[in-house]
Amino acid sequence: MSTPEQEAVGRTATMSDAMVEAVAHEMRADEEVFYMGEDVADYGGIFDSTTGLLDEFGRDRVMDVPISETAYLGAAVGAAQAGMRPIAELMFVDFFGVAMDQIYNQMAKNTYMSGGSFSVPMVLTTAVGGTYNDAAQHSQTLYGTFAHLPGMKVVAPSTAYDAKGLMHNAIRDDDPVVYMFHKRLMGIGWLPAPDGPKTPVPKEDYTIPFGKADVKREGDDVTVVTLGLHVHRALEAAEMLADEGIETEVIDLRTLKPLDRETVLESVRKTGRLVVVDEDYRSYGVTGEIISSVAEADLDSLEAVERVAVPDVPIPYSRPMEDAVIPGTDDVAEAVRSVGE
Amino acid sequence: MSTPEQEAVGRTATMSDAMVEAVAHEMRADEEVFYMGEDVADYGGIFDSTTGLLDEFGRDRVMDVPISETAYLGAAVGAAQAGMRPIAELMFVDFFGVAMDQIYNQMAKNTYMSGGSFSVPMVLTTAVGGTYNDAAQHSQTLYGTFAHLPGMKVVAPSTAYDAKGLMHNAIRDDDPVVYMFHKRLMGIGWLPAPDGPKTPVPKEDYTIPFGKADVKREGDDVTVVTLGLHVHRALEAAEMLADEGIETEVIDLRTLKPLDRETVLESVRKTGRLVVVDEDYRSYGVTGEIISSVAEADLDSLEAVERVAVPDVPIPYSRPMEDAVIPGTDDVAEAVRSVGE
Amino acid sequence: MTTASPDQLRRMYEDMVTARLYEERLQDEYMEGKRPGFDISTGEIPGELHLAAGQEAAAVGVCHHLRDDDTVTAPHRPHHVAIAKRVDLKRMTAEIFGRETGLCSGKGGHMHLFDPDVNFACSGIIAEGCPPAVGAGLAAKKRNTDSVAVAYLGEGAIDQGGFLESLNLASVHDLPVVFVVEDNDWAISMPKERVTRPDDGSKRADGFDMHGVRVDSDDARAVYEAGGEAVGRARDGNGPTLLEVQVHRRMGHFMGDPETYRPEEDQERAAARDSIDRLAADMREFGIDDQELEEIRDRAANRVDEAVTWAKQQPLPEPEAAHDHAFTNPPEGVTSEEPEFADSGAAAGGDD
Amino acid sequence: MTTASPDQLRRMYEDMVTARLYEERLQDEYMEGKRPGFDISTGEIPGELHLAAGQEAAAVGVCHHLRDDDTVTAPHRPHHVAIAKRVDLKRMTAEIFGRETGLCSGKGGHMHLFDPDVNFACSGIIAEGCPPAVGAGLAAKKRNTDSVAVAYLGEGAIDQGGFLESLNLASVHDLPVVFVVEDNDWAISMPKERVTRPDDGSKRADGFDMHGVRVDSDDARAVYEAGGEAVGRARDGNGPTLLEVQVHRRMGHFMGDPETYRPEEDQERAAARDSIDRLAADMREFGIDDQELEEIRDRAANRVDEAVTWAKQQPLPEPEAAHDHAFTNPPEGVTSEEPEFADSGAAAGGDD
Ligand SMILES: Cc1ncc(C[n+]2csc(CCOP(=O)(O)OP(=O)(O)O)c2C)c(N)n1
Ligand SMILES: Cc1ncc(C[n+]2csc(CCOP(=O)(O)OP(=O)(O)O)c2C)c(N)n1
Ligand SMILES: [Mg+2]
Ligand SMILES: [Mg+2]
Repeated sequence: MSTPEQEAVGRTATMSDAMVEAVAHEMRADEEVFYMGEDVADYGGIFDSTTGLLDEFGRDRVMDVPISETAYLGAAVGAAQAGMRPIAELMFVDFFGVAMDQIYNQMAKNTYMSGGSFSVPMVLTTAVGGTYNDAAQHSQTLYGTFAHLPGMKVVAPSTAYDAKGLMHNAIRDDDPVVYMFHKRLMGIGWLPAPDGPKTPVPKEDYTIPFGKADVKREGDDVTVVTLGLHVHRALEAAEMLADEGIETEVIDLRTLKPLDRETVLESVRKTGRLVVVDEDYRSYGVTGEIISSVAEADLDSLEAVERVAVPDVPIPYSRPMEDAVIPGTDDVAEAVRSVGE
Repeated sequence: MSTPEQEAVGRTATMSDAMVEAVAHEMRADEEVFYMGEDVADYGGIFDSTTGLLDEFGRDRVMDVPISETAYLGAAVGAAQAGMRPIAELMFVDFFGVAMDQIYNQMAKNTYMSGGSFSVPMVLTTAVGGTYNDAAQHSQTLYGTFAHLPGMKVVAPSTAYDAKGLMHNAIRDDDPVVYMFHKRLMGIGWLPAPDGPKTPVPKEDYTIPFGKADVKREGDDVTVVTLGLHVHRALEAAEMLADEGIETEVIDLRTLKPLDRETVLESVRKTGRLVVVDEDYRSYGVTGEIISSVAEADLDSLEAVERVAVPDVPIPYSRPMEDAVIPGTDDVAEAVRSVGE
Repeated sequence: MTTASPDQLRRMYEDMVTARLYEERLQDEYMEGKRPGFDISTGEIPGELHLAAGQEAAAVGVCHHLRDDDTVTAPHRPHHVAIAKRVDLKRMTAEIFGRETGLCSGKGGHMHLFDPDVNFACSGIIAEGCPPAVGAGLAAKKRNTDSVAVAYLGEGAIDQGGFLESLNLASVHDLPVVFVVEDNDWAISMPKERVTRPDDGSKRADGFDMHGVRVDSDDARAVYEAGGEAVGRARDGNGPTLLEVQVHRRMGHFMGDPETYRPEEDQERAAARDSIDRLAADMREFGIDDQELEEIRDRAANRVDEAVTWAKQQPLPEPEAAHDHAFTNPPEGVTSEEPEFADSGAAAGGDD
Repeated sequence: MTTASPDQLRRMYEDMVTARLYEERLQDEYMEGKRPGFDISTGEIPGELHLAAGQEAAAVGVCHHLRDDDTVTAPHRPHHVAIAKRVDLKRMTAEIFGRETGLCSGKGGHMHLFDPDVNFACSGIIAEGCPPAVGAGLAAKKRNTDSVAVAYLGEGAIDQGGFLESLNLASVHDLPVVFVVEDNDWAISMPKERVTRPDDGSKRADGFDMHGVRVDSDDARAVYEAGGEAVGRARDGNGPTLLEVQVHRRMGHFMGDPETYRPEEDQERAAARDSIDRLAADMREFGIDDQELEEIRDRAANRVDEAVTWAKQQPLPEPEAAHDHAFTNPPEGVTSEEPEFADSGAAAGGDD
């Protein structure tokens, strides 16, 4: 049974379907768009990022590549500089270390170093996040790591609707975009998603601009700023808190670079209380950036702040410990209560 | 002509001399300590990090290595896990991307992932910083990048005295330490250092603990928190400001992991005004961490904050532009004045 | 030539059967609680699980030449190698079940098994176990011991920079290192020929002036011979070897892998080429009878059952334990005190 | 076999002389204002400076087979290659002097020269120009054009993962790529044999089932022949080549390098083996007389002087220009508007 809103839009879709739809649309529209990555052809992407693309577009445009991230991400840079529009997948963001020079010293810097005479119109897609016990080398988000380094636009959608519009923008953009999709949100059969990410999604193409945070829930008491999976945990916490009489505003950053400081500031000016929730490591990361941005812009607006993030340890394997380090709905609720006091 | 204090200590030394002295001392004391890196043998380190070591210790213990950062930094991890105590040099921190997996998925995580059954007693030395027009791929500090990721201790000395004591601690520590030395502070013949880093240095060995910031100058009006080269720029600014009647407290973090939040907080409780100065990129980095740490711990203590850092662009080559992006003494002074208003 | 003695055949057979039964048991345990509808984040065994059924020959054929003081690094598919290297099976199993008494106190898990007693370590990042193995070899050379180091990797990993750089570093220093490539024809869904040239991975050695050899059949005795030569060369100070071994992937890449990309004939072919059956047949030729084989299998089954039973009785870690073990020493290092002459003025930043 | 015609000899000679004079002139300009006491951060030319005097043969021998639509990536020592690839010399020089009208508006500098008109790019990170060159080759193949891509690197770079991975990727797809290793015997202070095995770097190709060839003498004509074969192979769709060329480093690794690590005999040997003299001698055999050689040299000298003079007249960039060019499009991408149906409820996060 669908709601009237869904009727208006046509249907709902998982985040993975929405992403693939955008990619397929762009591949149809422009022969220069192609996808490369490990297991993106017959497998359809370990996290369903390329389901069905091989069938429609063939091996030349949906390319399995050697386990040589430096070589193939660098090849994407080279192809992009030649004017093609590659989408290249790094299977887990945790593998960035084998290819970070191509990502960061070439992909991200060549436009600047060339004084704008070269463009690098590529999208680097990569899976992020934990919650399924994949341990220290396969569970990180590394949001802060990528957002810290200039030259890349950094996108991290939390719903199918956003995922599609941001993917269209990413592919059409002449700049390198790092598109971080959270495994837990994709709607993969073997990794059930929460309810939130599956949203109504228009069939036609549309672009969502980077750098516009989305107020996923309005509230007057406390501002929660977050992204990715934790948008849904924050929304869940907000429901609980509403029963306690605390009205939480939940801001989904949607992109880390550019960062929409304005929307955050506006909300804090209203609520005075700021909680930042992040699935990345606590220190020198997203939480610090959001809080200090507000402090720098309007210190007086801030009455209380709190950050909720992964404490500064690698992600442990065993479930009780992983659950302890990745912020849960309860952790968010508790932080909101504590700043609300 | 030496001051009475220098007499007490014996002599002054450059930062490079102080570092090499510590390394040589540890190599004499423990046969398991060895140094590996590109151009560390006959050349003595491009930035004078190993001057004279080859002569004393020979090629087996002062090893030139192939331009294979993944292989040799990973070999250091393996040798460390076997109980040796390698010091491995990454010539410029900007090259981290060719070896980040060894640095971060192995060196930094193996202790944790093994539940403490393995230790990785190695020091990763690396040169950081700009101010000599080496452009986007050779001028970064990347303080925030390294400090964000758990499992590594991160050291960035600003004086010869600190450099020596921190190096002794780094080599003796059973944990992986990233030791970031600023090229401009080393006292290299072809890259003149400011006056500050050359300090009295005791001849004997001594250890400075990680996680203790050093108040390099006391003052009641404004707290400036910084590290590396910018300690000296802040001290210079403080001299200027003293003439204007503003007394600046200059805190040298000395290490980013662990981070001495306590000393910063104490100072801000006194001054109420906080300026953070960083040679790394502004967003999602050191400045955000320091400000939000204070905001989180004691929001009321904060009356004004400002951050001074590299705007979020790669480091440009040409001098006027590099000078524009790397914070200068004037930029620090201006920020101090602006929070002092 | 190191031909395997009948006793060595017995030992190999026992470890291979142990590894096979272990993987089959883990498969059952893993699936339990994940159904219906396979949810990877539920069940007794957390996370991903990469099983090595069909790859046992490559493990025993090399590791049975090793001593405890020799180092082995294994990749994401490590159990058979761990068993052949004599990693503590109970504590390894407890680790895989995420228990407090596991090898890594529950912090590492199946892709990150560490056993200092037998110098065994893993990494889940393709080929990145190679450089640390080279480092272990380097340490042996510096200390003038005759320990050797072995790095295991899959055929898909030979395109990765970390492996290729390691070949040069080991070669230029004549280090006691053996690289063992387990060629199971597949890197997840990607057949070898789609992503790698040449077909024979041991040819990579040619570009590094290094010994390279491929064992072209999934035969424990043949691997034992080639492994003996490679380990012997390393132990005697005659440098590294790249050894590729044909093995067969009998299961999916990881548990839950639908293998829809894999032709049925290929799956059948792999199933038909069982190195354990082959070894058993050879043993019979050496006069080892069915009863003895049966006894070995029983012993192996008991050992597996004991380990799993023990592991499942172990407690889960406390949530707060997540905060331990980021470092061996305290965060501040070997001292928490400023040095004494800190007040002498030396610490104050000099004379400017 | 592609033997160089007399006209081709003239063209090579002219570019080689241009490159040599260019480096010598830059050396003077660079040192000016840095003395006394060589301070790298002063003087008209900022930053590090890696000059390629003695390596000209490797540049012209390959690049003279290239068209503007062919791609070249060069490493930290790029000038001779840029000249042979017809990069705009004036704007390149202005870039090296950090001027606003430089190729990269002063943002790139001598290690990061980019000229889209002739598809030329650099990277100062060892071997990391290789993957983008492979990508240019891949683009050519996908577009079914006959463009080729050439990646230059030093002999010290052949131990780096980025190069080695590129060999496999180019080989497995038969891409139109030529890897040119300039073997000048030194990687800064490290002699080849200390860090790399084997001695002949073109042997790396053997491990990747790829053509490998070494030109064992610093001879432009020989490089031209080998380069012609390699570029021709690529252009005709017959796959990649690894070409190593013996060259000689006549100067320090970078300006200011004391070369105390380098035996004097080695410096003398390099100085004595001048590929420009060798080519001139060959040209005389083809009947090209001294006067013509002189004319070519004059032309080259004029061109260098013109470029440097022009460059030094160019304005420095404004400090604020540092904030431009991080992106080609605006930060928000191709749109700054939320899509229209954003208010339909679809944007609100679904039905939960
Ligand atoms: C650097 C890196 N890239 C990708 C992966 C994801 N990954 C895990 S296993 C695997 C396939 C490995 O194939 P192979 O080396 O043949 O080993 P096998 O799984 O067949 O044993 C891939 C691509 C990874 N772990 N690390
Ligand atoms: C990944 C990386 N490691 C180290 C360096 C520092 N570096 C610059 S040039 C150089 C030596 C290069 O030697 P070679 O490849 O032979 O080129 P040559 O300088 O002789 O032309 C080194 C080590 C670098 N730029 N990048
Ligand atoms: Mg495989
Ligand atoms: Mg060289």
